Amino acid sequence: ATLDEVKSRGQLRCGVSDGLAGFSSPDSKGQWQGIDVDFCRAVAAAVLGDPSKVTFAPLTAKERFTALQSGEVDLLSRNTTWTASRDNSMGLTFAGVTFYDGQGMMVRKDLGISSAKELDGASVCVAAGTTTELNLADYFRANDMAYNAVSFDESDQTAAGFDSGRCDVLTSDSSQLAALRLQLSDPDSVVILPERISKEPLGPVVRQGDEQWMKVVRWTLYALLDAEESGITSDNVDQMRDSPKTPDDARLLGKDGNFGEQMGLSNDWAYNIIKQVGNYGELFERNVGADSPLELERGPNALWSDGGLQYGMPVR
Amino acid sequence: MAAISRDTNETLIASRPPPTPQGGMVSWLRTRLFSGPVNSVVSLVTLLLIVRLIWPVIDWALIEADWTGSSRADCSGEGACWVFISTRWSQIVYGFYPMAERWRVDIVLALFFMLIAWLVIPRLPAKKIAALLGLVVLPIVAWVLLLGGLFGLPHVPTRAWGGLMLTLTIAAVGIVGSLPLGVVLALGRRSEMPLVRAMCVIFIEFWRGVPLITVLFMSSVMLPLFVPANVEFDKLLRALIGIMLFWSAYMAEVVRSGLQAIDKGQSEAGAALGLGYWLRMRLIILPQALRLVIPGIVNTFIALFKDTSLVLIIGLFDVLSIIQAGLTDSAWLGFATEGYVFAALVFWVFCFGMSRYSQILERRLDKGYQR
Amino acid sequence: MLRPSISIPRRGRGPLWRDPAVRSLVFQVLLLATVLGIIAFLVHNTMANLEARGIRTGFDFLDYRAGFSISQTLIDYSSNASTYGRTFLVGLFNTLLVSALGIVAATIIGFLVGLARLSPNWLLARLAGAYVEIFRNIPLLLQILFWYFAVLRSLPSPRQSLSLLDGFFLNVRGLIMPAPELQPGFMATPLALVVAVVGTILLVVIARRHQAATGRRWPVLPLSLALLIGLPALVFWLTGAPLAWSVPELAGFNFRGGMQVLPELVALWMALSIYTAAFIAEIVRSGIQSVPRGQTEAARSLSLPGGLTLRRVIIPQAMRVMVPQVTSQYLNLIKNSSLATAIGYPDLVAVFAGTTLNQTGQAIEVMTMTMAVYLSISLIVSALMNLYNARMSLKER
Amino acid sequence: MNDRQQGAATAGEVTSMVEISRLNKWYGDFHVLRDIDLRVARGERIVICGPSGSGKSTLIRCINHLEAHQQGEIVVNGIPMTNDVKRIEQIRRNVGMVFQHFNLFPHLTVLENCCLSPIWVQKKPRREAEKSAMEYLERVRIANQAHKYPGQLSGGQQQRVAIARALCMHPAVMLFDEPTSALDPEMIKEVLDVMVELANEGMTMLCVTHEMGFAKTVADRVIFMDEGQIVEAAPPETFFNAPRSSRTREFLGQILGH
Amino acid sequence: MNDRQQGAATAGEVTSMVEISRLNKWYGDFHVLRDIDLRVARGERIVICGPSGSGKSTLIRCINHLEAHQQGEIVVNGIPMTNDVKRIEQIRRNVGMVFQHFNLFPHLTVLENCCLSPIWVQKKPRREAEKSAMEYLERVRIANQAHKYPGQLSGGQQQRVAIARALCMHPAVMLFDEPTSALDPEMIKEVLDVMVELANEGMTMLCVTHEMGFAKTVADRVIFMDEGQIVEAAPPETFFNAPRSSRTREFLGQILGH
Ligand SMILES: Nc1ncnc2c1ncn2[C@@H]1O[C@H](COP(=O)(O)OP(=O)(O)OP(=O)(O)O)[C@@H](O)[C@H]1O
Ligand SMILES: Nc1ncnc2c1ncn2[C@@H]1O[C@H](COP(=O)(O)OP(=O)(O)OP(=O)(O)O)[C@@H](O)[C@H]1O
Ligand SMILES: [Mg+2]
Ligand SMILES: [Mg+2]
Repeated sequence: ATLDEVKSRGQLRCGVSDGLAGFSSPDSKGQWQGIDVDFCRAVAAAVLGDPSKVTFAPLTAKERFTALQSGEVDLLSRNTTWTASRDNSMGLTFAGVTFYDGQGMMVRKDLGISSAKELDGASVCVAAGTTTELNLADYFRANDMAYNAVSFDESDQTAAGFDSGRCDVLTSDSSQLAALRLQLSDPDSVVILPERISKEPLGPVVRQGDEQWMKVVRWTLYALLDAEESGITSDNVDQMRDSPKTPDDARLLGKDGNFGEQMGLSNDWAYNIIKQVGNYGELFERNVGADSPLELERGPNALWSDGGLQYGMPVR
Repeated sequence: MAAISRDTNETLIASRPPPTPQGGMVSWLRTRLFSGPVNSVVSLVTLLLIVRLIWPVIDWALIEADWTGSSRADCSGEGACWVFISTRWSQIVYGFYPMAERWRVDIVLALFFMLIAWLVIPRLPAKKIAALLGLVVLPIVAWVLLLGGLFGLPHVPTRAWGGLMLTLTIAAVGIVGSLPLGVVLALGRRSEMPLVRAMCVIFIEFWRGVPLITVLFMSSVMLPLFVPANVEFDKLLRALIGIMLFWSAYMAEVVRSGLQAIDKGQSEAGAALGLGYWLRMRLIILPQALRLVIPGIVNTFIALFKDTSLVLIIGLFDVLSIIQAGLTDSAWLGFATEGYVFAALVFWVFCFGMSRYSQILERRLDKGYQR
Repeated sequence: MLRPSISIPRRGRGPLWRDPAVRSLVFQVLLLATVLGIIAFLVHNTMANLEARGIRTGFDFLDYRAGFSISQTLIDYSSNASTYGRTFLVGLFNTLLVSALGIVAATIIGFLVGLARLSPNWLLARLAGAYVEIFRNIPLLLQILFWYFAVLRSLPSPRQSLSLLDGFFLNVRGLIMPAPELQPGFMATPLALVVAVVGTILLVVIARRHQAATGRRWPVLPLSLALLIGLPALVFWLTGAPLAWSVPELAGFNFRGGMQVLPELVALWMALSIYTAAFIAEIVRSGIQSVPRGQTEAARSLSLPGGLTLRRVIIPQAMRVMVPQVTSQYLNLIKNSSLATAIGYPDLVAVFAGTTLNQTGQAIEVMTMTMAVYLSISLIVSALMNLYNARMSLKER
Repeated sequence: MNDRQQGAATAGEVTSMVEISRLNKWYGDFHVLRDIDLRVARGERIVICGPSGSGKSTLIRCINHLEAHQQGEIVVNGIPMTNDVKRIEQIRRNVGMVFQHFNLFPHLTVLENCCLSPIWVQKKPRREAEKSAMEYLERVRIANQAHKYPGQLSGGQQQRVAIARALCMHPAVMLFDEPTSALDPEMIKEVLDVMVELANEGMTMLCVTHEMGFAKTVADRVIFMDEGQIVEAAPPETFFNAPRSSRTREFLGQILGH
Repeated sequence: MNDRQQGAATAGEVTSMVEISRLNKWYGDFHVLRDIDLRVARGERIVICGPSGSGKSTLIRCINHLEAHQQGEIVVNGIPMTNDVKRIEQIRRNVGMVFQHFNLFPHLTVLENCCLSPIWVQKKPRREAEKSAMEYLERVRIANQAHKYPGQLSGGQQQRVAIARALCMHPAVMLFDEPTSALDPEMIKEVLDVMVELANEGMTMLCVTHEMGFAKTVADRVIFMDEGQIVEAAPPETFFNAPRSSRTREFLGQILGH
């Protein structure tokens, strides 16, 4: 099973994007950064107790499913949209949603456009092999508009194409748009149109048929969310473990029960995650939120208790 | 019958020096450039073309260019901004190799270039030893040093490799691996055993028929489907094997053309001296055949070297991919031309060097055993 | 005496394993077994792995709706009605289009540069030499990217399009030009072309007869060109130019109507042809140089002038050397067109082995089909080449 | 026969077909031909011999300007050689050449080889050119092979085709550069026979060869060259029986020796 | 001299060096050698002649298994030829062969050419092999060229190297396949001289050649082949002066003719 393989290997192999600011990109020292990357680290921390024991495999959109199917990676954490066909017919299983997103469109300000409905006849830069590409077709057809798709292999290239004037519109998940905008030569000359033309729940993917591993990944996500809900952060986690405020915290941090062992992990699995990677809020703020160049709002990614959609299942 | 001025001429007419040809610049220009109306027009048009094409490039790349600085602000924008390259220099050479361990790369690169120099400079003796060092000792040293994990050296996984060192590694391994494999395939294709021949033909035609990027794609993301679960290969190793198999097919065809050019008499003479098949191949046929096809072999090397840039497609960070990654750095947007020109220059220097060396080598070997 | 059916009835055979025939048989059987074993091993693993990982197999997906759009389609294709199988064809045609264009351009450039390298003009020869050395030694991928950015960067936005001729516009979206729309009565023109072709053939035959009888030659080339171009043009004009043009005009973002040549196509085309031309130039040069000096000398001693020597003696012989090598460059060009994926030109690899693969996740099937396409092209061309070689090879005793 | 007339017309009443005076030639610094003086009368048959490297080939290649000389004069059939391309072509039309390695055009049939120059240079109608070519092929006894390719013929046959090809230009003088030395012994005879016939018909010939039998039979004069100069020139009887120069004697000793 | 002894050991007391009986060979359906019977005694010198394509080369190439035959027996120095690889190699070590086109290895120096077989086949130490090779080169009067490459030598010199190379294996019998026919006339003599010397020293030789002077001087027997069979075999005096077969007479007429 995957969990045993990862343990015996001592390394988690994680498929990530080959360059998308805020989600996964190598910094100038070659360290991978981003929320997707940090999720991989969280899984490594849970399974191996050490978030650095991850081998990142940069994958293009086209390569990602093949790489996961073939076993080239153990986990795909690459802003991948959860759809029925992917979940049901490709031999894959989505373990949860790390980021609720929606597809948006970006245009140059000087076009004077305020709505996506005005885009009839436009050329659109889009990354090949994505749900984005499919949504785009649906949206323009639904609104009876014509368009011209220019499909690039990677999101970098869509930005470069847009920047050079090859297209009028750059479309992608709106979080990505925020990231790609930073790659433009003049980020202030563009606007992101208000419409969200699709639902884009992004989440980690594992191979179908390995319940145990899927649960490890899923509960890693819940641990991140639960920690934020209980106010446990990487700074106060030691303290919280020594003197848990609530029985919930005690169970999460392994002071009570053997919830880690039930999964095939050690009981301090969640402690390791929070201590070494942080909780969901920390991940978000650090990579895409206020502390990052992307400056995204929490929006639907706020906890349910704050009016958002993120909801961690209880450890009990 | 016509009178003959001299019937016999016992005295030797002394050899005289030739009448001095009218030399100088003018005559050179006249014969080489302006030897007729058509030629003159051609010369002028060519000259114009050169000025129109080359001058702006020189202007951009050298005269108006910015060389020093540390950030985008140091670029004047009038010409090329090489600052982009210089700030990323160490990444371009070492990739993500850990800072503290880069001396290991330095040693390997130094050894590599020293051996190349030894092989290339004609005056230096004992080329055979150099070749032996290059083919046997250097790979082992490089492997131990770069990968580490032995003799107390920390292990540096291949995914941290990158930049020029990765490009050179892939090229060197590809070259060293594909040649012997190609030779075996070529011999197989000329074998008298029909099954052996058929298999070699199928192998060669298959690899020559498909694009390298599909091969790389298969080896990088699909390989685990073909091997038993749990078997693991390093990603770099897989790319290397793919490249080696792919190019060995091309190499085989080159070698085969050399084998075909060797007279059957050579093999017969060997047989008549009592040499068996393998000795005949090793001592007589292959040395001649390989020498004959040096240009073809080097061309294949060059093609292989150029195609190392394709590993970009499978997510290994060679020189080109490192530079491309740098292009997405939001502090350095808009320097694609500089990046690509520089990458082109790196590849060009190596490839051109190889092709020139092969020409020199060919001439030198020719001189060796012809009168 | 007839050849004996069973040969080698010789006394005192050595041990079996020292008989070369036996050895070779054993070796071949072992080799075959090994290869078959490896193949069986791989197939078995693949089946087992596919099974274990619950990956769907089979070619059903080809009938499913694709749902994504493609920027250049030579055959009917729409994102909401066409199937994945159709994307395969669209990609294939796009690959063939850029390959065909590239082959034509590379051949022309290559021949010109190759001849220029042999020119007595020092400057021209050097320039051609520099061309070869530069473009041959830089990775094609880089050249594609370079041209793409150079093209994109140097072209204006649609609003500021360069208007070349009437109805021709050049901008960063590509070259936009009028598309012909046929009107009734147009068919007379192609008909006239057919007539002109037949006429040209006749002309050549008659000219040859004329030469045989009188020794005088007609200027066949200019005459036939005049016929081939003039007659259709005349008919076209006489029938009242029955051709309307869908003229592109700026509407909203882009031009409407007309045809469009994508900048991706142009960049890929330029890169492929410039790169391959450098190799062809070398082949042309060495082909011409491979004709022995004695041939030129013999032609001279028959007092054939230089041009005739080249046309009648040198080039026909050089062709035999060149054609196989040039063909393999063509094959390389076709395979290299797969690098289109780097700049978003929708070729087979980008569309089918890219997007379709990703949407369906059926890697084995998709990659097999893709590789099979390239392999068949290569095998077909090789077969044609062998045919050519067999026909053209010098007749020997 | 127009070019013969043409040649003659330019030349007036010439008796010497080839006139070489004080010819000097260098390859780089190497002095290959030294003060060569040679006059070949119409209908004269000359055999040139000498050790390897003595400049025999170079000499006859100068006569139809396959090599350019630096000093001295060459007049062929009354046409003086200059650097003018037209003039050179005119001279070449008067001179037929047969090479050691035949140099037939392998991509053309035997007949096409022979008709190439008549059709394209002399602008003859193809039919007429072919007819005349067939006559010459007949003469070298190879007419039945006219539609084969050179590669399908034996060496001796190829050389005979080469002779026919040269004859098809109706040259005023024929040059032979060791025409039999690339042939197997059995084929030498068939080529020599053709050459003897040609000589007997009165063709002016310059022939570099070591076939001393041939020299004895047909040559009017045998010329011995060494180190780029003409050492001895004499009728065959004198040349073989009473060579005056010691170098000639030495050479003859070697050639006829074994 | 270990392999000579080895050969002799297997053979006991042999007097005939090569024994061929009822040898038949086909190329495809073409019957090249027909019922050849030939016995060559130790020290005997045989010259084989005959028209082109009569199977002379094929016959001597069968003797060291460069061609496989289909019927009949060949025994060389007491070793019967079978399909056994070891046996074939053993025979080849007893047989030296000199080819028409020398077939020297152009990438090796003269000395290396000669030492190849002693070092790699007979496993002699290099120094000893070189010493012995130098002796043979001395014998063919070419020792001073030992460190040149074959390409730097003239044809005659190359052929002498080829002879030395064959001698370096200390063969019991030497085969020559038209050793002088690819040479310029001036060089033939130097090669023939070496061969005559060799013959006088008592080497067993089979020589395909058309040099009738050589045949007269050294041959013990001259064999005339035609259409794959031995038509006549006789001592040279009888052969040249009183050939019995009409085919022989015809052939001799041609060869000695021009
Ligand atoms: N193109 C050339 N460049 C320099 N030297 C040359 C050239 N051609 C011939 N030579 C030299 O000129 C000399 C005379 O050559 P030539 O071919 O005329 O001799 P030859 O008498 O015909 O000899 P052979 O009997 O070998 O044909 C030789 O020493 C030769 O090496
Ligand atoms: N490999 C082969 N395949 C088919 N036929 C062959 C082959 N080798 C030789 N022959 C034919 O066998 C016949 C005898 O050839 P062989 O070379 O023995 O003749 P030869 O007497 O040596 O002639 P030459 O004097 O021309 O060397 C010839 O007709 C030849 O065409
Ligand atoms: Mg000569
Ligand atoms: Mg023979």
